[in-house]
Amino acid sequence: MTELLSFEKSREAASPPRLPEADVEGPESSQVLGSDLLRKKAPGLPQLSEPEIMRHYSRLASMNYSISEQFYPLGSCTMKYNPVVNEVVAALPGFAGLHPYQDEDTVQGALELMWRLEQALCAVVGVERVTLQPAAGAHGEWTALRMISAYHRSRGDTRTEVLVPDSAHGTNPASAALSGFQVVEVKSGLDGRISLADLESKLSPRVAALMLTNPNTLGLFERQILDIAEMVHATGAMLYYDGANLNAFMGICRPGDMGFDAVHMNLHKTFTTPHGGGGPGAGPVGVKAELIPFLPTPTVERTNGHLTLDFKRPQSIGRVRSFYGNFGMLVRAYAYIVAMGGDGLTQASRDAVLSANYLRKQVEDDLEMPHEGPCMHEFVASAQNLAHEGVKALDVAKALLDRDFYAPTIYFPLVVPEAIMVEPTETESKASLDAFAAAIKEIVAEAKSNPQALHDAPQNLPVGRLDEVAAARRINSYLQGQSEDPVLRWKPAQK
Amino acid sequence: MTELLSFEKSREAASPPRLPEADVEGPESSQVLGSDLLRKKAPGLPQLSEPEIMRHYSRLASMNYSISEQFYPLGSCTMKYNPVVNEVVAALPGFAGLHPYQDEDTVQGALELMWRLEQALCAVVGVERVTLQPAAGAHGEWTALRMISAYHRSRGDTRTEVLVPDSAHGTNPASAALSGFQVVEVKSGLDGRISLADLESKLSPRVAALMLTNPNTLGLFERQILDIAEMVHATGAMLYYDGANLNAFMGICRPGDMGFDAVHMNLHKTFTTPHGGGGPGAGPVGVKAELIPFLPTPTVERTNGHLTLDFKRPQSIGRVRSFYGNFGMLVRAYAYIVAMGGDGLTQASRDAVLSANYLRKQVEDDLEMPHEGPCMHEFVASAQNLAHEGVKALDVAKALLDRDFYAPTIYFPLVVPEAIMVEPTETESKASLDAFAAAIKEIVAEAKSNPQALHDAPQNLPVGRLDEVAAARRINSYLQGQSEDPVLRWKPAQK
Amino acid sequence: MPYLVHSEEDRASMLASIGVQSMDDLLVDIPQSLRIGALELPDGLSEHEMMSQIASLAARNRVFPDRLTFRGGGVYSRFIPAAVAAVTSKPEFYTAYTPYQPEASQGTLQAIFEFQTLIAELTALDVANASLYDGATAVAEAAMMAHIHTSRNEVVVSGYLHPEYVEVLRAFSEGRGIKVRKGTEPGPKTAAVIFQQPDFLGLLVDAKALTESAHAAGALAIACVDPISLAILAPPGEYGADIAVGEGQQLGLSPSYGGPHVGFISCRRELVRRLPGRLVGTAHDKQGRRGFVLALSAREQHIRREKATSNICTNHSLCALAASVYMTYMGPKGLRQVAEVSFKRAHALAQRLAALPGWEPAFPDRQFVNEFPMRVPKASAVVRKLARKGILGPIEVQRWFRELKGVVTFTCTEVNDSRALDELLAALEA
Amino acid sequence: MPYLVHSEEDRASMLASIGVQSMDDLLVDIPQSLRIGALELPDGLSEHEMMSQIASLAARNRVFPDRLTFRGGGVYSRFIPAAVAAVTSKPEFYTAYTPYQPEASQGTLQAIFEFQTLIAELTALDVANASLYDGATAVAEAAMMAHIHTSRNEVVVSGYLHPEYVEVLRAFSEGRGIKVRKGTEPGPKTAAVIFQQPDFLGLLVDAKALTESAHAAGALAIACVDPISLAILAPPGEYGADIAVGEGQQLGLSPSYGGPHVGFISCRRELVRRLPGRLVGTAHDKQGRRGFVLALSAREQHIRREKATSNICTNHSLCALAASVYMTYMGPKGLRQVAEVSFKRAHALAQRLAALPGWEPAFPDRQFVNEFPMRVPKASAVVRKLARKGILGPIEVQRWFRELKGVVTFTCTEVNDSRALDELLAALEA
Ligand SMILES: Cc1ncc(COP(=O)(O)O)c(C=O)c1O
Ligand SMILES: Cc1ncc(COP(=O)(O)O)c(C=O)c1O
Repeated sequence: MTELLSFEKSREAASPPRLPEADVEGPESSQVLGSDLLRKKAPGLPQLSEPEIMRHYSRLASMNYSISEQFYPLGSCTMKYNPVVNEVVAALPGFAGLHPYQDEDTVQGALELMWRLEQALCAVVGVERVTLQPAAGAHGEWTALRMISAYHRSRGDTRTEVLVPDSAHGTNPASAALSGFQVVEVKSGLDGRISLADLESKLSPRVAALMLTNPNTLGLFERQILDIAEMVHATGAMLYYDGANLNAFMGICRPGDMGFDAVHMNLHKTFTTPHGGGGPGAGPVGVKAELIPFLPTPTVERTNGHLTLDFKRPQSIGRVRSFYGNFGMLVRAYAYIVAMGGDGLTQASRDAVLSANYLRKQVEDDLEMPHEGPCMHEFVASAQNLAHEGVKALDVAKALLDRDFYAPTIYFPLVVPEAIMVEPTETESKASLDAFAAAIKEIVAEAKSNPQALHDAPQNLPVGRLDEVAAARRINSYLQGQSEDPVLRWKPAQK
Repeated sequence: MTELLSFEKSREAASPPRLPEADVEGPESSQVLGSDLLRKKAPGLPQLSEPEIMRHYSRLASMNYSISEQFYPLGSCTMKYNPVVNEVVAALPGFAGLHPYQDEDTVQGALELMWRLEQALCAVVGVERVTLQPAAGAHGEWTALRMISAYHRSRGDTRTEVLVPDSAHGTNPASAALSGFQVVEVKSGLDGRISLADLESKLSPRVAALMLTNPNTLGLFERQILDIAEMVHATGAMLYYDGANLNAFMGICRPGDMGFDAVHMNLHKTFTTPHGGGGPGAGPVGVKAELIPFLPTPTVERTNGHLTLDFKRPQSIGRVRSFYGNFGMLVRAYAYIVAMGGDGLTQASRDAVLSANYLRKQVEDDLEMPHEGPCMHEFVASAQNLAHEGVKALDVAKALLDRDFYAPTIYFPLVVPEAIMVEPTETESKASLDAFAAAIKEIVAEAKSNPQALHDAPQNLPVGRLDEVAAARRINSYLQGQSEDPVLRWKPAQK
Repeated sequence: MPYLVHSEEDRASMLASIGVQSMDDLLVDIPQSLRIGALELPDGLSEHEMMSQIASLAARNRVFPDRLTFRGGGVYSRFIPAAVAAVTSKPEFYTAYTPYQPEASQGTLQAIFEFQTLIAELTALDVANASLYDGATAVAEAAMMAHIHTSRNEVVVSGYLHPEYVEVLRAFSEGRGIKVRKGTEPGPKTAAVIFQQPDFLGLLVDAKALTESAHAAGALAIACVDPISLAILAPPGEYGADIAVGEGQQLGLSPSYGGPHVGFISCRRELVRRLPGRLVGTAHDKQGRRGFVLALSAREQHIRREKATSNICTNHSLCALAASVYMTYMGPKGLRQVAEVSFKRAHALAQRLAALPGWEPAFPDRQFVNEFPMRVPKASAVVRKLARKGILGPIEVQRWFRELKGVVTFTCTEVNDSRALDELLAALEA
Repeated sequence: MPYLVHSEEDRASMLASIGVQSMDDLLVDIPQSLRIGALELPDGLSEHEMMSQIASLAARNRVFPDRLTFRGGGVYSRFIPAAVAAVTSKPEFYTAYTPYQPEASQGTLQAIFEFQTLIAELTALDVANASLYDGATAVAEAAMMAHIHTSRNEVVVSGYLHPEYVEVLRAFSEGRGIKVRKGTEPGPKTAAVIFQQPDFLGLLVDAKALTESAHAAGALAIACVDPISLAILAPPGEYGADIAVGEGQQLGLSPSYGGPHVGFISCRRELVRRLPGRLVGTAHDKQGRRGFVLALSAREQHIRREKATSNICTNHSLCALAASVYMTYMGPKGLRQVAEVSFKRAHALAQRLAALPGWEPAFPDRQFVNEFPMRVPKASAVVRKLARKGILGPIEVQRWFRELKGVVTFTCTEVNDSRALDELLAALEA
């Protein structure tokens, strides 16, 4: 089943929705505004009735895999159950109906929630303050690096480099570059951990910070994190924590205690705010004392029960977005934390680690395990053992789709060839882990018996494997003016 | 994809949901109640976690066809678009949070809504009062017949028979029987309308009422309805209108004007309250003056702006259910009526008739059309023309499922062999009617080329054609004590 | 216009392909004398205006917070997990029809099958149906079953059965010419003894004794039960009742001014063929895959017509779905905790109320679960006073039972937290 | 515990099949010195208690009714069709991740593709992306595009661009060493001229002239636009702007104290390779069926790493979906009506306000759409007075612009019905 585009179903003559009339004496825009201010050609929005629109989106929805219906072991993304009650909480008129420019006295509840959330996040990661402004993890990374560079500058210390491990997520180097740093890559050792020797060699007074996630993207805990911190701090650089993997050890240990100076958290991963098919999320950043002066404005302050927004922060890096953050997501994350409590969050991380190791065990004879366990909340396998059958990680992924599982993250981290990165999370039952393991066995067997079947997967989905190369070619010819089909949008045939 | 039963996924050791503690001093039930009052064996409810439960029901939902995703041309059921805003309206705390025993002064808004809805329904069907109490159409039929028999009794006139056309829905005779009447069947003529001759012959002073739907279940308007009314009234009997087909002529004509004395309406058909996979619905009954004294209690009364519930109705048939009806559904129906308005409802019926005749035209060469058109809001075709290929209405239905359409009503009305009863409703686009017609053509072609393919349908659904005969056999042997598998419920294997 | 799909162009082209000039050509069968100019209704409104108009009606109602609601009488304030609405608001469930095409309705069918099993387990009887309209009609349908099964023409109603259930029972019985008698002693004409456990006042009856006396007279025993109380109380199956019925509102449904809620019914194996309404059973396809279908339809109106066990067609599936989600969320332990918390709080409250000057238990020697009757001075004044304090107080049962002058019933559940009890007492003492 | 799945039994059996004694064996890599006893957080709560706790926080906020909200400044009260939430609340949409596996994500991908087309149509430019965080970061990302495209190091901000957008632009620019200059005259170093239409005060600027002067200086023209105004106003594509950006909150998203909302960005064909974030395009499978995929990812961080056009990964897809449903519901005619009704009411209101003693338009010779600045006596007192009457009054812009002492901006939309205007005036005259 595929679905036409709304534009393809549109009919000129379709009647518009009933909408309120002005019911006041007033001019039409055309009576007031000069013709060069006025739009000449109406925008080509589709013209459909409400029943058609709802049918359209309902059918589109049914073409998605999602946590609600499928196991979604997308490594590094912590696709855990999104509590349905959190959607109810965020929709409370007392939250959803607030204008960001209401006077502080009329939003004390909202500010209190933000303040409590900040306290809770401080407790989980071991920092002193948290800004809730960043809209996502990458935004948080960049915000933290802005603070770090402001910190160094404030000490008359100009540092130009940021160290990033070769196993790091792409947003790390990108965020570093976007805040004006040169990115220097640090190699991983054979054990999948960062190579201290290489780190040593890259450290210098030019280095502003080392960006690290722990457990790293291989799902391995950086055993020598304390030595690393010492080395980094010794050169006057700061240690930055990419919180994408925080789900591994809530209540077990804390980045702050490891020596991290700045920490971003993905509320849309660890704290169950739904990912929405690509956002919105929230990427709060926690900092140690030295960085507090540089936090974005405003911060939420609480003095004997009364809450205020503090805009007067002379050393602040300023604003990283409008208003105060993705408030609706903050509400959901806070609801999750209150429901789970300290005891629940701790058990969640323990179960996440347990599930990852259990699943790793179930498939360790079927796929290559480039690194020794135990792993933390996720593990990275490799499909290289299927290479001589010509089967790649991509084929395994598509074959999983056919078996009603979403696919793990593949080809990341880059340090593992044919990487298959599996993060089960604590909210998948043993039964569902066993079913996934069984599917892997079946696929690996098929790789030997009938590899072509895997190249032809998926078969059970609305479309088969899509030719992205051809698509790229068509886009190029459009961008080079050799074609009028933008590929990146719909255009009426006649045009 | 199929899904295990919640019971089959249950695990003894699963931890129960967090729930409030009593936090008061008080006894346990076991400390107060005698052992023969206490339950011995805990009920075998499943033990699952919230994520498992949500996954379970999400997967079940995806196994359903529904108006939201499929064309659902189920004849006689008026499966039209269910406005999403009505779900929001019904969930307003000001409605959903009301206790039925609140004092009248605290529910004036609810009573006002019921009163306005009653007025609106009176206007649509042309009666003087309406009771909103019945929970569904059949309930409304029975309620009306109770009133009719009370009416006759009040005039010292004991009548024992109710006339029901052979084309009537099964609930008609069942409702008549349930209110103590003998059911006498009236034949349809060759033109698909009720035979006046046969009616004449069945009418007598014993007859309490004739139950009729118009357009009848063949989708044909009873042209001689006025003569019929006269004949029926002449014998002192009453004329009852089964409102399942009301969607055919809102704003065009009214049952009250046709001479019907009592009218039930299916708010879950004509007035878009969702059918919920089998209810809840609402089956209000409208009546002419003579029947008003017999309305169920309470009625809603309005005296200069103040609303009250009137329980003192000496001649009332009493209560037909607890409280005041399916209030939540009444709210939805009222919201629909307000949004549509008189103009909208009229256009809705006109479009419903237009769509039915259009679709009928598209398929008239592919299926047999036992009766001449034009039809009203639905039409009944027959698959008899496929008989010599051994293809039945059932096969056509299943083949439609495979093509992503829900099936029309089949084998009803009983007067048409291999009946295929199609009701497109006004909320399906021309494009979707054309797609359905194309599917019918394809299926009819396949009936000729490859009938077996149709017998094997459906292929694209979670399960293939299910063997109901074998199921019935298994149920029988359980009921006769020859087996311990109830078939009608799950039982743990060991038991 | 809202919810309409065809454009004027579409209409024209459709008329053209039908081969007629105008809509009138399609309406020829309707006598001109019947045609009306227009409906006597206002024109439609935009969604925004409709919403504000209806929201203003909602605003004219007074909603008492759950925690301060101590009124029951058949409809109760309970904690409803968000999971319930998250499931019932799925369009795949709520916009489907009765599952006539099983292969395309497995979601609904399996959900109903699970509901039937849950109710059978809860009542400890063999088989339950797919749902009925409400508790009142469930009682009446059960009486019809007994009437047909025993071919006797009288049912005996024992004790304080919900007065509205009795009214509905009478309305149903009249049609079938069945006599409804209040009392405890079944006779040779008695088809069934009907009792409620706990009864309308919240009092516990001797279900076992009532069941035995019914059986002794060759009558059936019909128990009308509170589903949550069954986590604590002996279920009908344990004391030998033949049919269990009840109102399922407490299983995840909002009060909603009395509906839609859901009736349930279950019975012993011998009576299954007499059950009204839908039944779902398992079936298998050619490949041996298990699926679910509507079963035993030979009992039903669409096949049996006037000989059907009942006229019910549309039932309350979606409410049954809500109840299934609720029961599955709770599980046996959760349901028990909800029942015990309510029990404990109600007994704590009863004790504190009994200490008020002039207040006393109306039936001191009777047991209850979480709803109980008190005899109080100036009942009406008490209720009005509480309302002024924002509390939905007890029910004055005198409205139905003249003999119970000054008696009111209080209800306590897991939503009435201890502070709420304090507020109630404070309001009464003030 | 809520949301956890494993039973103690499950845990034991899983540890056993892993072949370890206890969880500690799985945590060996974590130095003992780092282990913490427990989190310094309270234990968890039941859903019921959590809900009441958080609902009590919500209750500590004051919500002004939409119809009495005359405050804008970048976030507006508008009618949101129920269809929007009905779509975005579908778990298949909101619990999916970024569509890395296209075949199992066609719903999300097609929806984004439609969003890209809708924005391109609305702004009359060639290509739009899948969304950005908000209007402010969209402005900043556009500036980065211009910086890279022109390899120039300055952006000129003309007129009253939203002050918070300017702050964000500065924060972004600092990182890249770009100078942000307020003014109108682009110079040889200028990468782009950025203007807002209508601007923060609601005033219309001469977008055409600004665009031409930018181009004359070899700079790009970046227009920050109000999406609903584009039903009336000339879109960036019509006056030759190179990049259009804006905030999409008005397209079906609730104010929600400032977020999540959605930023949009579109540009001319020549700049497409510079676009930040996700882009969805069409592709085909072996059978030639059309599908949708993430396209041009070579621009993005996961491939390009430090050389990426932006660091954005997670964007605001679900908000973009809401906007798509909104725009599709409205269609060109509906969107135009919403804009015209707002225009008419705002102009009617402006006239009535100007008649108040001491009140006058702050910029009498400037045009506006539905937000406008007035110079009023005792601005703060006016706002407080309105709040007492339950009205969310205008914004005092002096907070950001010292030169605008006593100037407040009012907003009017289709939700401020004529009675609401009367109530506002009555409150002011009182
Ligand atoms: C390790 C890591 N770092 C950073 C990010 C970026 O987070 P976001 O997508 O919220 O910007 C991700 C997200 O996939 C990640 O997995
Ligand atoms: C013609 C007709 N009459 C009566 C009914 C019974 O209505 P309900 O299912 O609401 O009881 C129906 C429902 O299918 C019907 O189609």
